[in-house]
Amino acid sequence: MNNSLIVKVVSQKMVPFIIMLGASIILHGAATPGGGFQGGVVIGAAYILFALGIDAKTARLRLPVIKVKIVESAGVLIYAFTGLGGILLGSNFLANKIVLFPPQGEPGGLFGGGTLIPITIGVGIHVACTVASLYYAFVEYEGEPKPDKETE
Amino acid sequence: MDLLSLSHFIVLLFLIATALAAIIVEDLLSAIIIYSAYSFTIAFTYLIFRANDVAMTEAAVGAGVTTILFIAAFCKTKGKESDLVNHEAHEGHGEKTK
Amino acid sequence: MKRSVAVILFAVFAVCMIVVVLHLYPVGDPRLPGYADFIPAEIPSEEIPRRADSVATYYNRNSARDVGGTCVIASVILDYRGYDTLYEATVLFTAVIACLALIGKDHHHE
Amino acid sequence: MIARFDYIAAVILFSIGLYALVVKPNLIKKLIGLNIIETSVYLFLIASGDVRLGIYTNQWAASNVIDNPQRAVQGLEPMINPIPSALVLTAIVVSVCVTAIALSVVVKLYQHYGTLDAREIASLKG
Repeated sequence: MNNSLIVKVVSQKMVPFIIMLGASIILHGAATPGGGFQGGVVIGAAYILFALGIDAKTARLRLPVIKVKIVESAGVLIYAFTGLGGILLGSNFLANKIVLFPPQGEPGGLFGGGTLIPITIGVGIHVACTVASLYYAFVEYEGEPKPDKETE
Repeated sequence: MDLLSLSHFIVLLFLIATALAAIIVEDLLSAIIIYSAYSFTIAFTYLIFRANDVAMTEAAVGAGVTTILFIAAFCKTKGKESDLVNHEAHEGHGEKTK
Repeated sequence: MKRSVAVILFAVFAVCMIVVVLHLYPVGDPRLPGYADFIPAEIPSEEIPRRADSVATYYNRNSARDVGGTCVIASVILDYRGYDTLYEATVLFTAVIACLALIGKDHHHE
Repeated sequence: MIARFDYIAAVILFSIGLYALVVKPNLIKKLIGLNIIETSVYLFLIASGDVRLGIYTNQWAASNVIDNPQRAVQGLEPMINPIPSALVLTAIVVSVCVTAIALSVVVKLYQHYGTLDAREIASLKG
Protein backbone atom coordinates (compact mmCIF):
# COMPACT_ATOMS: atom_id res chain seq x y z
CA MET A 1 0.00 0.00 0.00
CA ASN A 2 1.57 3.23 -1.15
CA ASN A 3 0.21 5.91 1.09
CA SER A 4 1.91 9.26 1.14
CA LEU A 5 4.31 10.10 3.94
CA ILE A 6 2.00 12.64 5.57
CA VAL A 7 -0.88 10.22 5.79
CA LYS A 8 1.34 7.49 7.16
CA VAL A 9 3.03 9.59 9.85
CA VAL A 10 -0.06 11.50 10.99
CA SER A 11 -2.21 8.40 11.20
CA GLN A 12 0.41 6.74 13.40
CA LYS A 13 0.95 9.75 15.66
CA MET A 14 -2.73 10.45 16.21
CA VAL A 15 -3.59 6.98 17.53
CA PRO A 16 -2.59 7.36 21.24
CA PHE A 17 -4.48 10.62 21.58
CA ILE A 18 -7.65 9.13 20.14
CA ILE A 19 -7.28 6.14 22.47
CA MET A 20 -6.89 8.51 25.42
CA LEU A 21 -10.06 10.34 24.37
CA GLY A 22 -11.93 7.04 24.25
CA ALA A 23 -10.58 6.00 27.64
CA SER A 24 -11.66 9.33 29.08
CA ILE A 25 -15.16 8.87 27.69
CA ILE A 26 -15.33 5.35 29.13
CA LEU A 27 -14.00 6.22 32.59
CA HIS A 28 -16.32 9.18 33.01
CA GLY A 29 -19.29 7.16 31.83
CA ALA A 30 -21.13 7.36 35.13
CA ALA A 31 -20.60 11.07 35.63
CA THR A 32 -21.01 12.71 32.24
CA PRO A 33 -22.69 11.83 28.96
CA GLY A 34 -20.90 9.06 27.19
CA GLY A 35 -20.21 5.58 28.35
CA GLY A 36 -18.93 2.24 27.29
CA PHE A 37 -20.42 2.13 23.84
CA GLN A 38 -19.32 5.60 22.72
CA GLY A 39 -15.79 5.30 24.08
CA GLY A 40 -15.45 1.80 22.70
CA VAL A 41 -16.43 2.98 19.25
CA VAL A 42 -13.84 5.77 19.49
CA ILE A 43 -11.10 3.28 20.44
CA GLY A 44 -12.12 0.97 17.63
CA ALA A 45 -12.01 3.89 15.22
CA ALA A 46 -8.47 4.60 16.44
CA TYR A 47 -7.51 1.06 15.53
CA ILE A 48 -9.14 1.44 12.11
CA LEU A 49 -7.16 4.63 11.52
CA PHE A 50 -3.99 2.80 12.52
CA ALA A 51 -4.75 -0.02 10.13
CA LEU A 52 -5.66 2.30 7.27
CA GLY A 53 -2.44 4.27 7.64
CA ILE A 54 -0.13 1.33 7.21
CA ASP A 55 -0.48 -2.02 5.57
CA ALA A 56 -3.35 -4.21 6.67
CA LYS A 57 -1.09 -7.19 7.18
CA THR A 58 1.18 -5.22 9.51
CA ALA A 59 -1.83 -4.03 11.48
CA ARG A 60 -3.03 -7.59 11.81
CA LEU A 61 0.38 -8.64 13.09
CA ARG A 62 0.13 -5.94 15.75
CA LEU A 63 -3.31 -7.05 16.85
CA PRO A 64 -4.01 -10.67 15.93
CA VAL A 65 -7.54 -11.83 15.38
CA ILE A 66 -7.51 -14.52 18.02
CA LYS A 67 -6.47 -12.02 20.69
CA VAL A 68 -9.22 -9.67 19.57
CA LYS A 69 -11.78 -12.44 19.95
CA ILE A 70 -10.51 -13.41 23.41
CA VAL A 71 -10.53 -9.83 24.70
CA GLU A 72 -13.96 -9.26 23.18
CA SER A 73 -15.35 -12.21 25.08
CA ALA A 74 -13.59 -11.00 28.23
CA GLY A 75 -15.45 -7.70 27.99
CA VAL A 76 -18.84 -9.37 28.21
CA LEU A 77 -17.55 -11.65 30.97
CA ILE A 78 -16.50 -8.63 33.03
CA TYR A 79 -20.10 -7.45 32.81
CA ALA A 80 -21.54 -10.84 33.72
CA PHE A 81 -19.17 -11.46 36.62
CA THR A 82 -19.87 -8.00 37.98
CA GLY A 83 -23.48 -9.04 38.03
CA LEU A 84 -22.57 -12.33 39.69
CA GLY A 85 -20.75 -10.41 42.41
CA GLY A 86 -24.11 -9.12 43.54
CA ILE A 87 -25.27 -12.70 44.00
CA LEU A 88 -22.13 -13.64 45.92
CA LEU A 89 -22.62 -10.73 48.29
CA GLY A 90 -26.17 -11.74 49.03
CA SER A 91 -28.44 -9.80 46.74
CA ASN A 92 -29.85 -9.87 43.23
CA PHE A 93 -28.04 -10.27 39.97
CA LEU A 94 -26.54 -6.93 38.93
CA ALA A 95 -27.36 -5.44 42.31
CA ASN A 96 -25.90 -2.03 43.02
CA LYS A 97 -25.62 0.23 46.02
CA ILE A 98 -27.21 -2.36 48.32
CA VAL A 99 -24.29 -4.71 48.59
CA LEU A 100 -21.64 -1.97 48.25
CA PHE A 101 -19.69 -4.12 45.86
CA PRO A 102 -16.92 -1.61 45.13
CA PRO A 103 -16.50 0.97 47.89
CA GLN A 104 -18.74 3.86 47.14
CA GLY A 105 -17.38 7.30 46.43
CA GLU A 106 -19.04 10.63 46.02
CA PRO A 107 -21.82 10.82 43.45
CA GLY A 108 -20.37 12.48 40.40
CA GLY A 109 -16.88 11.28 41.10
CA LEU A 110 -15.06 8.70 39.04
CA PHE A 111 -15.99 5.79 41.30
CA GLY A 112 -19.23 7.17 42.57
CA GLY A 113 -21.45 4.83 40.68
CA GLY A 114 -20.88 1.51 42.40
CA THR A 115 -20.93 -1.20 39.76
CA LEU A 116 -21.35 1.29 36.96
CA ILE A 117 -17.62 1.71 36.41
CA PRO A 118 -16.68 -2.01 35.96
CA ILE A 119 -19.72 -2.52 33.76
CA THR A 120 -18.80 0.48 31.64
CA ILE A 121 -15.19 -0.68 31.29
CA GLY A 122 -16.38 -4.13 30.25
CA VAL A 123 -18.76 -2.76 27.66
CA GLY A 124 -16.04 -0.43 26.35
CA ILE A 125 -13.56 -3.27 25.87
CA HIS A 126 -16.21 -5.38 24.20
CA VAL A 127 -17.32 -2.67 21.77
CA ALA A 128 -13.77 -1.65 20.85
CA CYS A 129 -12.92 -5.22 19.94
CA THR A 130 -16.23 -5.56 18.12
CA VAL A 131 -15.42 -2.62 15.85
CA ALA A 132 -11.97 -4.08 15.20
CA SER A 133 -13.56 -7.45 14.38
CA LEU A 134 -15.99 -5.83 11.96
CA TYR A 135 -13.04 -4.13 10.30
CA TYR A 136 -11.33 -7.49 10.03
CA ALA A 137 -14.42 -9.09 8.59
CA PHE A 138 -15.16 -6.42 6.01
CA VAL A 139 -12.01 -4.66 4.91
CA GLU A 140 -9.14 -6.96 5.30
CA TYR A 141 -10.54 -9.87 3.33
CA GLU A 142 -8.29 -10.36 0.35
CA GLY A 143 -8.14 -12.92 -2.36
CA GLU A 144 -11.87 -12.95 -2.91
CA PRO A 145 -13.11 -15.23 -5.67
CA LYS A 146 -14.04 -13.41 -8.83
CA PRO A 147 -17.77 -13.32 -9.59
CA ASP A 148 -18.55 -16.33 -11.67
CA LYS A 149 -19.76 -15.52 -15.16
CA GLU A 150 -21.66 -18.77 -15.61
CA THR A 151 -23.96 -18.53 -12.63
CA GLU A 152 -27.11 -17.86 -14.55
CA MET B 1 -40.00 32.90 16.05
CA ASP B 2 -36.80 33.63 17.84
CA LEU B 3 -33.33 32.92 16.57
CA LEU B 4 -32.90 29.55 18.24
CA SER B 5 -36.05 28.00 16.85
CA LEU B 6 -35.22 29.50 13.47
CA SER B 7 -31.85 27.74 13.49
CA HIS B 8 -33.62 24.56 14.60
CA PHE B 9 -35.95 24.90 11.61
CA ILE B 10 -33.01 25.37 9.25
CA VAL B 11 -31.26 22.29 10.66
CA LEU B 12 -34.39 20.20 10.08
CA LEU B 13 -34.68 21.47 6.50
CA PHE B 14 -31.03 20.62 5.91
CA LEU B 15 -31.74 17.16 7.34
CA ILE B 16 -34.51 16.55 4.82
CA ALA B 17 -32.33 17.91 2.02
CA THR B 18 -29.46 15.57 2.83
CA ALA B 19 -31.82 12.60 3.12
CA LEU B 20 -33.26 13.42 -0.31
CA ALA B 21 -29.81 13.86 -1.80
CA ALA B 22 -28.58 10.58 -0.36
CA ILE B 23 -31.18 8.60 -2.26
CA ILE B 24 -31.34 10.72 -5.43
CA VAL B 25 -27.61 10.85 -6.26
CA GLU B 26 -26.68 8.10 -8.71
CA ASP B 27 -23.08 7.65 -7.69
CA LEU B 28 -22.94 5.19 -4.80
CA LEU B 29 -19.85 6.60 -3.12
CA SER B 30 -21.36 10.09 -3.17
CA ALA B 31 -24.54 8.67 -1.68
CA ILE B 32 -22.59 7.05 1.15
CA ILE B 33 -20.71 10.27 1.95
CA ILE B 34 -23.95 12.25 1.87
CA TYR B 35 -25.42 9.69 4.24
CA SER B 36 -22.52 10.39 6.56
CA ALA B 37 -23.33 14.10 6.43
CA TYR B 38 -26.98 13.26 7.13
CA SER B 39 -25.96 11.22 10.14
CA PHE B 40 -23.88 14.05 11.53
CA THR B 41 -26.75 16.48 11.00
CA ILE B 42 -29.16 14.24 12.87
CA ALA B 43 -26.63 14.01 15.70
CA PHE B 44 -26.76 17.80 15.87
CA THR B 45 -30.55 17.58 15.94
CA TYR B 46 -30.39 15.23 18.92
CA LEU B 47 -28.11 17.76 20.61
CA ILE B 48 -30.76 20.42 20.07
CA PHE B 49 -33.22 18.15 21.84
CA ARG B 50 -30.74 17.85 24.75
CA ALA B 51 -30.18 14.13 24.32
CA ASN B 52 -26.43 14.25 24.70
CA ASP B 53 -25.77 10.54 24.95
CA VAL B 54 -27.73 9.77 21.83
CA ALA B 55 -25.96 12.57 19.98
CA MET B 56 -22.56 11.17 20.92
CA THR B 57 -23.56 7.66 19.94
CA GLU B 58 -25.00 8.75 16.62
CA ALA B 59 -21.95 10.85 15.76
CA ALA B 60 -19.61 8.00 16.60
CA VAL B 61 -21.64 5.21 15.05
CA GLY B 62 -23.60 6.72 12.19
CA ALA B 63 -20.89 8.99 10.88
CA GLY B 64 -18.07 6.62 11.73
CA VAL B 65 -18.68 2.91 11.83
CA THR B 66 -21.66 2.72 9.48
CA THR B 67 -19.87 4.81 6.87
CA ILE B 68 -16.81 2.60 7.13
CA LEU B 69 -18.95 -0.51 6.72
CA PHE B 70 -20.75 0.96 3.71
CA ILE B 71 -17.50 2.01 2.05
CA ALA B 72 -15.99 -1.41 2.72
CA ALA B 73 -18.98 -3.14 1.13
CA PHE B 74 -18.85 -0.64 -1.76
CA CYS B 75 -15.18 -1.42 -2.38
CA LYS B 76 -15.81 -5.14 -2.24
CA THR B 77 -18.63 -4.94 -4.74
CA LYS B 78 -16.66 -2.64 -7.08
CA GLY B 79 -19.34 0.02 -6.93
CA LYS B 80 -21.67 -0.84 -9.73
CA GLU B 81 -24.54 1.60 -9.64
CA SER B 82 -27.29 -0.31 -11.38
CA ASP B 83 -30.17 2.07 -11.12
CA LEU B 84 -31.56 1.16 -14.49
CA VAL B 85 -33.49 4.39 -14.95
CA ASN B 86 -30.56 6.66 -15.53
CA HIS B 87 -28.40 3.97 -16.95
CA GLU B 88 -27.94 5.64 -20.32
CA ALA B 89 -26.54 8.76 -18.71
CA HIS B 90 -23.92 6.67 -16.96
CA GLU B 91 -22.99 4.53 -19.93
CA GLY B 92 -19.44 5.79 -20.16
CA HIS B 93 -18.86 5.87 -16.44
CA GLY B 94 -18.50 2.19 -15.86
CA GLU B 95 -19.56 -0.90 -17.67
CA LYS B 96 -21.93 -3.41 -16.21
CA THR B 97 -20.79 -6.73 -14.97
CA LYS B 98 -22.53 -8.84 -17.55
CA MET C 1 -43.89 6.48 -15.42
CA LYS C 2 -43.63 3.78 -12.81
CA ARG C 3 -41.32 5.98 -10.76
CA SER C 4 -43.70 8.95 -10.83
CA VAL C 5 -46.53 6.68 -9.64
CA ALA C 6 -44.33 5.55 -6.76
CA VAL C 7 -43.48 9.15 -5.86
CA ILE C 8 -47.17 10.09 -5.80
CA LEU C 9 -48.01 7.07 -3.65
CA PHE C 10 -45.35 7.89 -1.10
CA ALA C 11 -46.37 11.55 -1.08
CA VAL C 12 -49.93 10.46 -0.23
CA PHE C 13 -48.50 8.22 2.49
CA ALA C 14 -46.50 11.13 3.93
CA VAL C 15 -49.54 13.42 3.88
CA CYS C 16 -51.62 10.82 5.75
CA MET C 17 -48.95 10.44 8.41
CA ILE C 18 -48.60 14.22 8.74
CA VAL C 19 -52.35 14.49 9.32
CA VAL C 20 -52.04 11.95 12.12
CA VAL C 21 -49.02 13.67 13.61
CA LEU C 22 -50.73 17.06 13.72
CA HIS C 23 -53.09 15.72 16.38
CA LEU C 24 -50.29 15.13 18.89
CA TYR C 25 -49.22 17.54 21.56
CA PRO C 26 -46.57 19.98 20.32
CA VAL C 27 -42.91 19.34 20.93
CA GLY C 28 -41.87 20.25 24.45
CA ASP C 29 -45.33 19.99 25.97
CA PRO C 30 -45.39 18.46 29.47
CA ARG C 31 -48.58 16.59 28.56
CA LEU C 32 -46.54 14.28 26.35
CA PRO C 33 -46.75 10.57 27.27
CA GLY C 34 -43.56 10.38 29.27
CA TYR C 35 -44.68 13.13 31.56
CA ALA C 36 -48.39 12.45 31.43
CA ASP C 37 -48.68 12.09 35.17
CA PHE C 38 -46.16 14.74 35.97
CA ILE C 39 -47.11 17.41 38.41
CA PRO C 40 -49.92 19.68 37.28
CA ALA C 41 -49.32 23.33 37.99
CA GLU C 42 -52.14 23.70 40.51
CA ILE C 43 -50.84 21.18 43.03
CA PRO C 44 -49.09 22.84 45.99
CA SER C 45 -45.44 22.12 46.25
CA GLU C 46 -45.58 20.28 49.59
CA GLU C 47 -47.63 17.50 47.99
CA ILE C 48 -45.27 17.09 45.08
CA PRO C 49 -43.10 14.19 46.33
CA ARG C 50 -46.15 11.95 46.65
CA ARG C 51 -47.05 12.52 43.04
CA ALA C 52 -43.97 10.93 41.55
CA ASP C 53 -45.89 8.27 39.67
CA SER C 54 -44.17 8.47 36.33
CA VAL C 55 -41.10 6.31 35.92
CA ALA C 56 -39.30 9.15 34.17
CA THR C 57 -39.97 11.41 37.12
CA TYR C 58 -38.77 8.70 39.46
CA TYR C 59 -35.55 8.30 37.50
CA ASN C 60 -34.92 12.01 37.34
CA ARG C 61 -35.35 12.43 41.08
CA ASN C 62 -33.91 9.30 42.59
CA SER C 63 -31.15 8.04 40.29
CA ALA C 64 -28.42 9.89 42.15
CA ARG C 65 -29.53 8.35 45.44
CA ASP C 66 -30.21 4.85 44.09
CA VAL C 67 -27.24 4.37 41.81
CA GLY C 68 -24.74 7.08 42.57
CA GLY C 69 -23.98 8.17 39.03
CA THR C 70 -24.54 11.73 37.97
CA CYS C 71 -25.70 10.95 34.45
CA VAL C 72 -29.29 9.79 34.54
CA ILE C 73 -29.16 7.94 31.25
CA ALA C 74 -26.10 5.92 32.29
CA SER C 75 -27.90 5.00 35.49
CA VAL C 76 -30.96 3.92 33.53
CA ILE C 77 -29.22 1.80 30.93
CA LEU C 78 -26.63 0.24 33.24
CA ASP C 79 -28.45 -0.22 36.51
CA TYR C 80 -32.22 0.01 36.22
CA ARG C 81 -32.19 -1.82 32.90
CA GLY C 82 -28.99 -3.78 33.25
CA TYR C 83 -30.33 -6.96 31.66
CA ASP C 84 -31.16 -4.92 28.57
CA THR C 85 -27.59 -3.76 28.12
CA LEU C 86 -26.20 -7.22 28.87
CA TYR C 87 -28.23 -8.83 26.12
CA GLU C 88 -27.49 -5.91 23.83
CA ALA C 89 -23.81 -6.81 24.22
CA THR C 90 -24.81 -10.38 23.36
CA VAL C 91 -26.53 -9.11 20.22
CA LEU C 92 -23.35 -7.29 19.17
CA PHE C 93 -21.35 -10.46 19.76
CA THR C 94 -23.78 -12.50 17.68
CA ALA C 95 -23.61 -9.94 14.87
CA VAL C 96 -19.82 -10.11 14.77
CA ILE C 97 -19.94 -13.91 14.74
CA ALA C 98 -22.44 -13.84 11.87
CA CYS C 99 -20.34 -11.39 9.83
CA LEU C 100 -17.19 -13.44 10.34
CA ALA C 101 -19.06 -16.60 9.39
CA LEU C 102 -20.47 -15.00 6.25
CA ILE C 103 -17.57 -13.11 4.74
CA GLY C 104 -14.62 -13.50 7.05
CA LYS C 105 -11.50 -15.34 6.13
CA ASP C 106 -10.53 -18.30 8.26
CA HIS C 107 -7.49 -17.05 10.13
CA HIS C 108 -6.60 -20.31 11.77
CA HIS C 109 -5.53 -22.14 8.62
CA GLU C 110 -3.00 -19.73 7.16
CA MET D 1 -47.73 23.40 12.26
CA ILE D 2 -44.51 25.12 13.29
CA ALA D 3 -44.69 23.67 16.80
CA ARG D 4 -44.97 20.16 15.40
CA PHE D 5 -42.41 20.52 12.65
CA ASP D 6 -40.09 18.01 14.31
CA TYR D 7 -42.72 15.30 14.01
CA ILE D 8 -43.40 16.34 10.42
CA ALA D 9 -39.68 16.15 9.60
CA ALA D 10 -39.54 12.66 11.12
CA VAL D 11 -42.52 11.57 9.03
CA ILE D 12 -41.02 13.02 5.85
CA LEU D 13 -37.74 11.24 6.57
CA PHE D 14 -39.67 8.02 7.11
CA SER D 15 -41.36 8.42 3.72
CA ILE D 16 -38.05 9.15 2.00
CA GLY D 17 -36.44 6.09 3.52
CA LEU D 18 -39.40 3.88 2.68
CA TYR D 19 -39.31 5.14 -0.91
CA ALA D 20 -35.63 4.24 -1.17
CA LEU D 21 -36.26 0.86 0.46
CA VAL D 22 -39.09 -0.05 -1.92
CA VAL D 23 -38.26 1.57 -5.25
CA LYS D 24 -34.48 1.75 -5.58
CA PRO D 25 -33.07 -1.41 -7.17
CA ASN D 26 -29.59 -1.13 -5.72
CA LEU D 27 -29.12 -3.10 -2.52
CA ILE D 28 -26.77 -0.60 -0.86
CA LYS D 29 -29.26 2.17 -1.65
CA LYS D 30 -31.92 0.06 0.02
CA LEU D 31 -29.75 -0.21 3.11
CA ILE D 32 -29.22 3.56 3.17
CA GLY D 33 -33.00 3.91 3.07
CA LEU D 34 -33.33 1.46 5.95
CA ASN D 35 -30.89 3.51 8.01
CA ILE D 36 -32.82 6.69 7.21
CA ILE D 37 -36.02 5.00 8.45
CA GLU D 38 -34.33 3.99 11.69
CA THR D 39 -32.94 7.47 12.36
CA SER D 40 -36.33 9.03 11.64
CA VAL D 41 -37.93 6.84 14.28
CA TYR D 42 -35.20 7.82 16.72
CA LEU D 43 -35.84 11.49 15.91
CA PHE D 44 -39.52 11.02 16.67
CA LEU D 45 -38.81 9.36 20.02
CA ILE D 46 -36.22 11.93 21.06
CA ALA D 47 -38.53 14.79 20.07
CA SER D 48 -41.33 13.36 22.16
CA GLY D 49 -38.98 12.94 25.13
CA ASP D 50 -37.83 16.53 25.31
CA VAL D 51 -39.68 18.89 27.60
CA ARG D 52 -38.37 22.28 26.66
CA LEU D 53 -40.87 24.78 27.96
CA GLY D 54 -39.30 27.90 26.71
CA ILE D 55 -35.63 27.75 27.49
CA TYR D 56 -32.78 25.61 26.29
CA THR D 57 -30.49 24.46 29.03
CA ASN D 58 -27.80 21.91 29.27
CA GLN D 59 -28.83 18.51 30.48
CA TRP D 60 -25.91 17.56 32.62
CA ALA D 61 -25.84 20.79 34.55
CA ALA D 62 -28.35 19.83 37.22
CA SER D 63 -30.55 17.17 35.71
CA ASN D 64 -29.84 14.46 38.28
CA VAL D 65 -31.54 15.93 41.30
CA ILE D 66 -34.51 18.21 40.78
CA ASP D 67 -34.95 20.09 44.00
CA ASN D 68 -38.18 21.79 43.10
CA PRO D 69 -40.15 20.03 40.37
CA GLN D 70 -42.53 22.92 40.17
CA ARG D 71 -39.74 25.02 38.74
CA ALA D 72 -38.94 22.24 36.32
CA VAL D 73 -42.48 22.29 34.99
CA GLN D 74 -42.28 26.01 34.62
CA GLY D 75 -39.13 25.70 32.56
CA LEU D 76 -36.77 27.01 35.19
CA GLU D 77 -35.00 23.71 35.84
CA PRO D 78 -33.52 21.61 33.08
CA MET D 79 -34.94 18.17 32.61
CA ILE D 80 -35.54 15.64 29.88
CA ASN D 81 -37.27 12.31 29.80
CA PRO D 82 -34.50 9.70 30.15
CA ILE D 83 -36.57 6.77 28.89
CA PRO D 84 -36.52 7.56 25.12
CA SER D 85 -32.80 8.30 25.29
CA ALA D 86 -32.09 4.94 26.91
CA LEU D 87 -34.29 3.07 24.43
CA VAL D 88 -32.71 4.85 21.46
CA LEU D 89 -29.23 4.08 22.76
CA THR D 90 -30.08 0.39 22.71
CA ALA D 91 -31.75 0.67 19.32
CA ILE D 92 -28.73 2.34 17.71
CA VAL D 93 -26.55 -0.61 18.68
CA VAL D 94 -29.07 -3.03 17.22
CA SER D 95 -29.24 -0.96 14.00
CA VAL D 96 -25.46 -1.22 13.65
CA CYS D 97 -25.74 -5.00 13.99
CA VAL D 98 -28.51 -5.11 11.38
CA THR D 99 -26.48 -2.97 8.98
CA ALA D 100 -23.36 -5.10 9.41
CA ILE D 101 -25.16 -8.40 8.82
CA ALA D 102 -27.12 -6.99 5.87
CA LEU D 103 -23.96 -5.64 4.25
CA SER D 104 -22.22 -8.98 4.64
CA VAL D 105 -25.22 -10.65 3.00
CA VAL D 106 -25.00 -8.07 0.19
CA VAL D 107 -21.31 -8.83 -0.33
CA LYS D 108 -22.09 -12.54 -0.40
CA LEU D 109 -24.86 -11.97 -2.95
CA TYR D 110 -22.47 -9.98 -5.12
CA GLN D 111 -19.91 -12.75 -4.99
CA HIS D 112 -22.53 -15.27 -6.02
CA TYR D 113 -24.49 -13.36 -8.65
CA GLY D 114 -22.07 -10.68 -9.80
CA THR D 115 -24.56 -7.85 -9.55
CA LEU D 116 -26.16 -5.59 -6.98
CA ASP D 117 -29.46 -5.09 -8.79
CA ALA D 118 -32.31 -6.63 -6.86
CA ARG D 119 -34.38 -7.24 -10.00
CA GLU D 120 -31.57 -9.11 -11.72
CA ILE D 121 -30.93 -11.15 -8.59
CA ALA D 122 -34.63 -11.99 -8.39
CA SER D 123 -34.72 -13.02 -12.04
CA LEU D 124 -31.64 -15.23 -11.86
CA LYS D 125 -31.93 -18.80 -10.74
CA GLY D 126 -29.62 -20.24 -8.12
